[in-house]
Amino acid sequence: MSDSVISDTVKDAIDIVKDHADDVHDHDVHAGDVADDHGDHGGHHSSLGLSNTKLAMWLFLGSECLLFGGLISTYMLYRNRHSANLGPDQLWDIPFTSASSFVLLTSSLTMVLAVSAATRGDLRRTKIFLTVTALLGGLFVAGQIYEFTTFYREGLGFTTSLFSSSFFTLTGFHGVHVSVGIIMLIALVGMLSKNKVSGDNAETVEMVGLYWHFVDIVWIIIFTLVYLIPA
Amino acid sequence: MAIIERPADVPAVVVPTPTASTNFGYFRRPVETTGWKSWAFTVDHKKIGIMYGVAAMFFFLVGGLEAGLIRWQLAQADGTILSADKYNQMFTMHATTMVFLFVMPMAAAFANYFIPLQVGARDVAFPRLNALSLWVFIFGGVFLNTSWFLGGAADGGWFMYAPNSSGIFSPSNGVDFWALGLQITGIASLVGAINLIVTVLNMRAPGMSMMRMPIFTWMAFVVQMLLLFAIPVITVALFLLMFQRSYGATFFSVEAGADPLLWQHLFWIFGHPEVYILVLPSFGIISEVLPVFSRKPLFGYPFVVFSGAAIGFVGWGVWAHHMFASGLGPVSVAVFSVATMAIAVPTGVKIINWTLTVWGGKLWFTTAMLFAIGLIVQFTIGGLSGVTHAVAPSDTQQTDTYYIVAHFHYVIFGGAVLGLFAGFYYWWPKVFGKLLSETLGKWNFWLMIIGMNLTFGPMHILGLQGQPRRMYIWTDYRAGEGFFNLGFWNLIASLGTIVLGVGIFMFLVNVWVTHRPGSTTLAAPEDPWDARSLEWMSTSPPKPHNYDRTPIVHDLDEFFHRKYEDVGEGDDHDYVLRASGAEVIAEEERNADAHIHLPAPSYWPIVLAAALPIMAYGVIYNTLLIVAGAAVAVMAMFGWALEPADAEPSDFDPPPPEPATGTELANV
Amino acid sequence: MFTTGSKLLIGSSVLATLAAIVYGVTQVDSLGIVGLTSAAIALAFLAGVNVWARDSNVSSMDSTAVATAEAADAPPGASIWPMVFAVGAATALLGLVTQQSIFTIGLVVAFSAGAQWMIQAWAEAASPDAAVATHVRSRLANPLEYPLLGAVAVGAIAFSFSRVMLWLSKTNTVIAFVVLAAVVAGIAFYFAFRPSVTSGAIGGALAVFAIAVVAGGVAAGVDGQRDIHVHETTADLALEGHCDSPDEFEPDEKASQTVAAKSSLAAEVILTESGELEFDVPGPIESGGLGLTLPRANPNNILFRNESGEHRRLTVDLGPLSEDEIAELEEAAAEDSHGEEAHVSERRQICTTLIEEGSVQLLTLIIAEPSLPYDDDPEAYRFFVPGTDAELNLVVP
Amino acid sequence: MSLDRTPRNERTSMQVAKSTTTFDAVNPGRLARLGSVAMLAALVAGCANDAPQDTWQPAGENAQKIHDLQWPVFLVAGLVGVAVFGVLFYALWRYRDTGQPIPKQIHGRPKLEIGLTILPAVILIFVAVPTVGTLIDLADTDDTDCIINVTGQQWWWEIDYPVQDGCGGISEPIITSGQMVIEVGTNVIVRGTSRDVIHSWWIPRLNGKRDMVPGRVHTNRLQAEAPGIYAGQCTEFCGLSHANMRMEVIAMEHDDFEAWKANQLEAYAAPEPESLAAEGESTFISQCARCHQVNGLENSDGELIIARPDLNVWSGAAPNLTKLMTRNTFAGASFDLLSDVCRPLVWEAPSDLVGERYNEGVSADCLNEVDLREWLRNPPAKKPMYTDPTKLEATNGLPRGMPFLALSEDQIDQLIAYLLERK
Repeated sequence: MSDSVISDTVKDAIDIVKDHADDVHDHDVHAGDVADDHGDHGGHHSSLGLSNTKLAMWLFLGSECLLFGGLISTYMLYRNRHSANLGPDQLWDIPFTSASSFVLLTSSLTMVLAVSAATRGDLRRTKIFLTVTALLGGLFVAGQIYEFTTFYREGLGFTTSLFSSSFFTLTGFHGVHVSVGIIMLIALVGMLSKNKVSGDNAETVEMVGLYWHFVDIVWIIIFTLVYLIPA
Repeated sequence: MAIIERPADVPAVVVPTPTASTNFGYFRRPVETTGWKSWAFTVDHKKIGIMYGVAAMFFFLVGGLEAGLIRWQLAQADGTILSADKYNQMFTMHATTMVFLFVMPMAAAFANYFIPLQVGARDVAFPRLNALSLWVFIFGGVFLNTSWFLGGAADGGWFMYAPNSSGIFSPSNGVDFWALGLQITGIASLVGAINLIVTVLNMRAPGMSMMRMPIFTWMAFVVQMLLLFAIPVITVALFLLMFQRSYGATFFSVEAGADPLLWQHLFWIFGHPEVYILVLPSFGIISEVLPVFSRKPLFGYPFVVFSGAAIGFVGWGVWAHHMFASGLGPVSVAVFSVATMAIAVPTGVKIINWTLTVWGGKLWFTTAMLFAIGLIVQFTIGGLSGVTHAVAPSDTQQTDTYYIVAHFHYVIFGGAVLGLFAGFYYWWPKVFGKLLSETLGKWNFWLMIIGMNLTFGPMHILGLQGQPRRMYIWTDYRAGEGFFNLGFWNLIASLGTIVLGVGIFMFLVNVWVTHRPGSTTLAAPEDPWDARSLEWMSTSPPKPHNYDRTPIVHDLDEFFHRKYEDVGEGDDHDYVLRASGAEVIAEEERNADAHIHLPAPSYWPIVLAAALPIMAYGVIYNTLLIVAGAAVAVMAMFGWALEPADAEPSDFDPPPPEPATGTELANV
Repeated sequence: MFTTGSKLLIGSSVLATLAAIVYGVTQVDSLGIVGLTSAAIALAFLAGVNVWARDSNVSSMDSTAVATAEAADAPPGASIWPMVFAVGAATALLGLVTQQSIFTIGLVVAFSAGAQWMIQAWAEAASPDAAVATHVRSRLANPLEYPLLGAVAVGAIAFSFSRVMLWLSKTNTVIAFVVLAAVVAGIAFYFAFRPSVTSGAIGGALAVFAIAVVAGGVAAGVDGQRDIHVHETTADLALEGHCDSPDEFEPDEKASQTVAAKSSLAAEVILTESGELEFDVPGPIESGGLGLTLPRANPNNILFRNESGEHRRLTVDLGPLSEDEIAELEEAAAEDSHGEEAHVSERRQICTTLIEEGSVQLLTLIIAEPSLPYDDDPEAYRFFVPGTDAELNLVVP
Repeated sequence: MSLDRTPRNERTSMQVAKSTTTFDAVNPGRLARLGSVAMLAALVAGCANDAPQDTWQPAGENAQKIHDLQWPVFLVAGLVGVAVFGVLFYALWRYRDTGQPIPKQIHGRPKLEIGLTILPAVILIFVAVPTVGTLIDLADTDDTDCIINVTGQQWWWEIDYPVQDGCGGISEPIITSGQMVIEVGTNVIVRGTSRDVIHSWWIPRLNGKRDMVPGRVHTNRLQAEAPGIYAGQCTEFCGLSHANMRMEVIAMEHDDFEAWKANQLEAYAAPEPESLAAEGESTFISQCARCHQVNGLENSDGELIIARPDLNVWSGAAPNLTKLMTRNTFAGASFDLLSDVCRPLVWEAPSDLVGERYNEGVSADCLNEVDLREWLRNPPAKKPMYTDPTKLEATNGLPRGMPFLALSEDQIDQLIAYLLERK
């Protein structure tokens, strides 16, 4: 979105400055300015050539970046504040978390396949790949439940230290995002089967896909910053 | 539904088609065009804008009442009107209400109403999301204010510095209400921001390039961008606070090693852009008003646009100037001090451009124009006092004193509120089809200006003489001697509040006089101000579908160029009236589009919005309520996702004459 | 357009709200508000339902239309929900006398069945045409069914599998996790590229998978989890009286060798190469003399820097514990160690972990009592390094 | 800068003006200052008379630096304001609608606008450079002569002098509250923190404010040119009684300061047996000593009594009352210990007598018994504090502030007699 807007804006700005600098007025309509869908379904045309939903989803994800940015900053500030010696060194099980990260990444791959099947109109594969994406996501959540349980048994509760509060908050937020994504995936499979998606199938799948990829990317950042880089 | 036995002699064919049932109850979509349902479930951006405005106005009066009590308490030394506890709640809620429940939603009201009109769209990009924003804001605001009756409102100041906001130091539920209420209104702002950004980027009429957009739309657009990125930051802070208070987390517990400055950083990273979120819409409004009443285009439109955008960017890099006394270390303070001075430049550009817009014009001093000029003057004072505490060492003497209170009231009341009032008077005929009384309007203006200067002017002196903020009492011992001591100025400030209150009351009187049943005020002409921008090219009030013909835009100030023709030769421009505004509009009506398609109303936005306070009460009182609220929310979301944009024929009662796919308004 | 009944309900609701506000402003306690507000909400809800369900339906006030509507006497369709409702209610009753979780499950089942029943009844009342009724039903029911079924499915699988992993050993967990994921992905690809596999087969495979995972989870849950060891901390060192020992204990083994970037320290305490304890406070306070002054009742952040060649810890001694406190500690320790005799501290000591040369550790002290009463106790109110003679006096005003 | 100056203030300000060489050095254009600045300053700052917390009457090096920086900024801001309003109002008058034709549709003059953008930027550069310089000066901690710790809590300041070679040498920690005593002309570094929420240390005539944040130690430079009592106030909102959290800095000459230090460390003198004060001592032990430390106080068995505020109030501290009557305010410096008659003798003493009169402490004749009695009868009624026992669930039953003790009038008489000897 941004590139075209910026270039569009800058170009216009230059024009305007040029035009108005010597008070010249140009009353001609630039041919390209008038979209040919004039008169049809007012408001449904798109100035950027990008669908409204997609644009909105990108904006939403941009906003989400700041949300996770805030949570990650909080974690980074507090990651060493575990006076009672219950910190990453004692707790992390890197092989396991690597495995679950890998599973989540695989689900991104299946999501890509689902989107591409949906674009081709291949409903059967779309549903299969959406289902497997949801299952892999479910495994990831299972891994997170497992991980949280072991940490808790090892002595790290939500309120134990600043480190634990910020760790559970950050990964918990991410887990909730994954879970919401899974629910969307499963519901989408159901809706596709019953032909109940309001709007374009392919675009709806793509929207859920965008969200899913975003959640995966956030996990990669979390995995790197929280688990891999030593405190 | 009791089953009613049908009389045996009535043949079955009496009911022609089974699908035309009349008994859908909940299952029918609300398609009413009159009555309360046409408002509660509407997705029309204009109705939503009006409801935003009414709700915000209500909260303005609530916040004003709180301010009045504060000043009454401080009128004399050792005031006894409010207890310390109530006073603390009062100033916390005054700020919270004014910022989150008045200025922001009132700006949203203008943005909602005018952005689609100004870019030549039929509605916003996501009409149902728009309804959601409105109801979430209203329910959030009501939720926030129910705390008054449930053990006391928040008492930590609107900045809610940790650790004073944690359960130990603020044990009532007030801060919980505050944190959750702001989460809820934050959702409203975020959803609204996404919606309006998409509208601006994607719904522009043919020919409406970004640099032909009316300036209000531009400023509102910058504001929505700021909201998009500022809201998640405060959301994080509020979540941390909520986990701290409700679930025992230790984010702000110093005993556990927490750093209280974390809250300050998160809060001000949101809080400083928030300042621009408050004032930029008003800058946009007066940038519309000044050219119209000067009969001249806005001077340096691209400069105003880019300075607005620059404020939007630089606004992210100055948050720590709220923390010069917090102990950041001299290097950070120096950096933020200089960045803060830098942001004065684009702000100055705006003031210069407004002055030059007026310069050489043909000035028509309507009430709207007076408010716009009032904004320039009062905001300039606020801006200049702002420069004095961009100087960080000097700020350590001024911060948290009344000098700062004076400064930001000149900026926010003088900047944001006066601009909103300019907007009321300017666009009232557009929205309601009637002109507000100019005589009452001028009373309104002068009383507000005198009132605000009497109220906030003396606060400069109070602050420089060392009176800190947020004190429920002040004492004679530290008020100095002589007649013009701090007591005198405190009293003047309190008396000023009365003048200010009467001024604002004049506005309500004006609205009443104009619209009361049996009012003699006539309908306004279609183009009462000889306006310039696109929104005036629709009827007043606009039709549900805004424009009969999707406008094709050729110019900045499109409407002006449709009315006036350039008869000059070469560089010599000479404009003569070619057609009156009413004629231009009539021309559009004659060439109306054949098929205009509007989305149908929906129950789900208001249902989803209602679920949020239920969950919030659940966080405070009972987890079961969270579950119940979440169930309603999930149901509403999926109901929404499953619902087609258009109503089905069976939703209409009686069904529409033809099996149409939506509301077909042919040749309206 | 409002019927009399709605008007009555709306009026009562408004009245209750006003009463709640008056009560809230005039009275102190909140019980009355809760009651009145609940009443207001309940009345408003009833009014809403009434308005929505009855008044919105213009023709409900037209008695002829109602009487002649075909819906009026359509025979009700077959329904499974009354039975499910009964089962749920019975389960809930059973739960009442046995276990709370069963009660909850029963309640949820009964509630969902009741909701479905109601929706179906409404839908059937709306139109005698089965197709229309289904369509209408789906408008209200689908929004809940899709997400809730999704949530239940993923919740059951995720939770069950996490139990399986808790049952497995640490290494096997990783293997099981990867294998399962690979199997899921592999089968999915097989299905995807074999168009001959029917959707029934896919559904069957999914069902088998779900049942297998849930069954595995139940089995693992019944069998119990692998032993997970609780990590000891420096606080345990202090309680067990190991703070005055230079030996290595569990918390020392994996100690984080870093320290949070504290914005400000009360003091830095340094174990020098020559084996002496020195302190460093900003400003004209020199090490030596009476010792280090720390304010009482504040969290004081002390940074311990080890410049000696050995692994060392810093310990603070704040005087002897009272007999009651020691007894309490012993009791707690006995409980922890299941009867074995446990070593407990007899002095109020706090310490860092053992750190190597060049490392730093943070110690946060909140000192309740002034040092005044312990002036005669040479052991009290001092920093020391176990295993060396290094000592530093601590003054708390 | 004031319209109606009383003699005492004239004296102090004159001394300030004399002693601040930098003030004159950077200000060659005295006329300019006397002209426009005086006008502006009189308007914005001088309208109130001699408020004790006036930020425009610096009385020490640090505040002076700030002042030297801020008045030119105010001047420039004022001039810019005058210029903008001049142009604006001229335009409003000149171009009012007098029936002129539709004006030329001028969209802008880029060169003019670029120029008008650069102009404020240049002005601001001139402001920015000295700002950064002053900032660095004020953060300096190397030239310290004396370290004093302050600790904020709801709603009073504890002030303690750690063991050090500075401050003329301190061998035993001195602990006091509400009033800080410093020596004239020395560079004092306040190292401050907090025991509960964020407070802010601000003595306007000596320096700008600095937040005192729990878990962090922040510094604030103080230096007074002349002896005097400099008032200040907590300026970061800190809860219920934020308005009642005040403090003073008393600057005195070297000899007076030494005398003050010696007095603070004097051994405890038990009241004469069977006097009212002696009864007061046992009342103090039974009622007050749980929280308030009096150094050297012993119980009947001859054991030292150690107050345990950590078991009785949330902040874990209560003011040390060993030398209560050497201070002249109490309860977070909210109330005077000196009666209305005696207060001016100390507060408005000529600068060469400030230290001496302050060190005399509060005598029975000068005691402000009204406020002290009201306080002892019911502290939370006198100053809002969080002590209602039904509302202390969040703090495990510990009050924030001094609770109601239900003292009888007899006990209050005894306590006052006892406390009067604490100096």
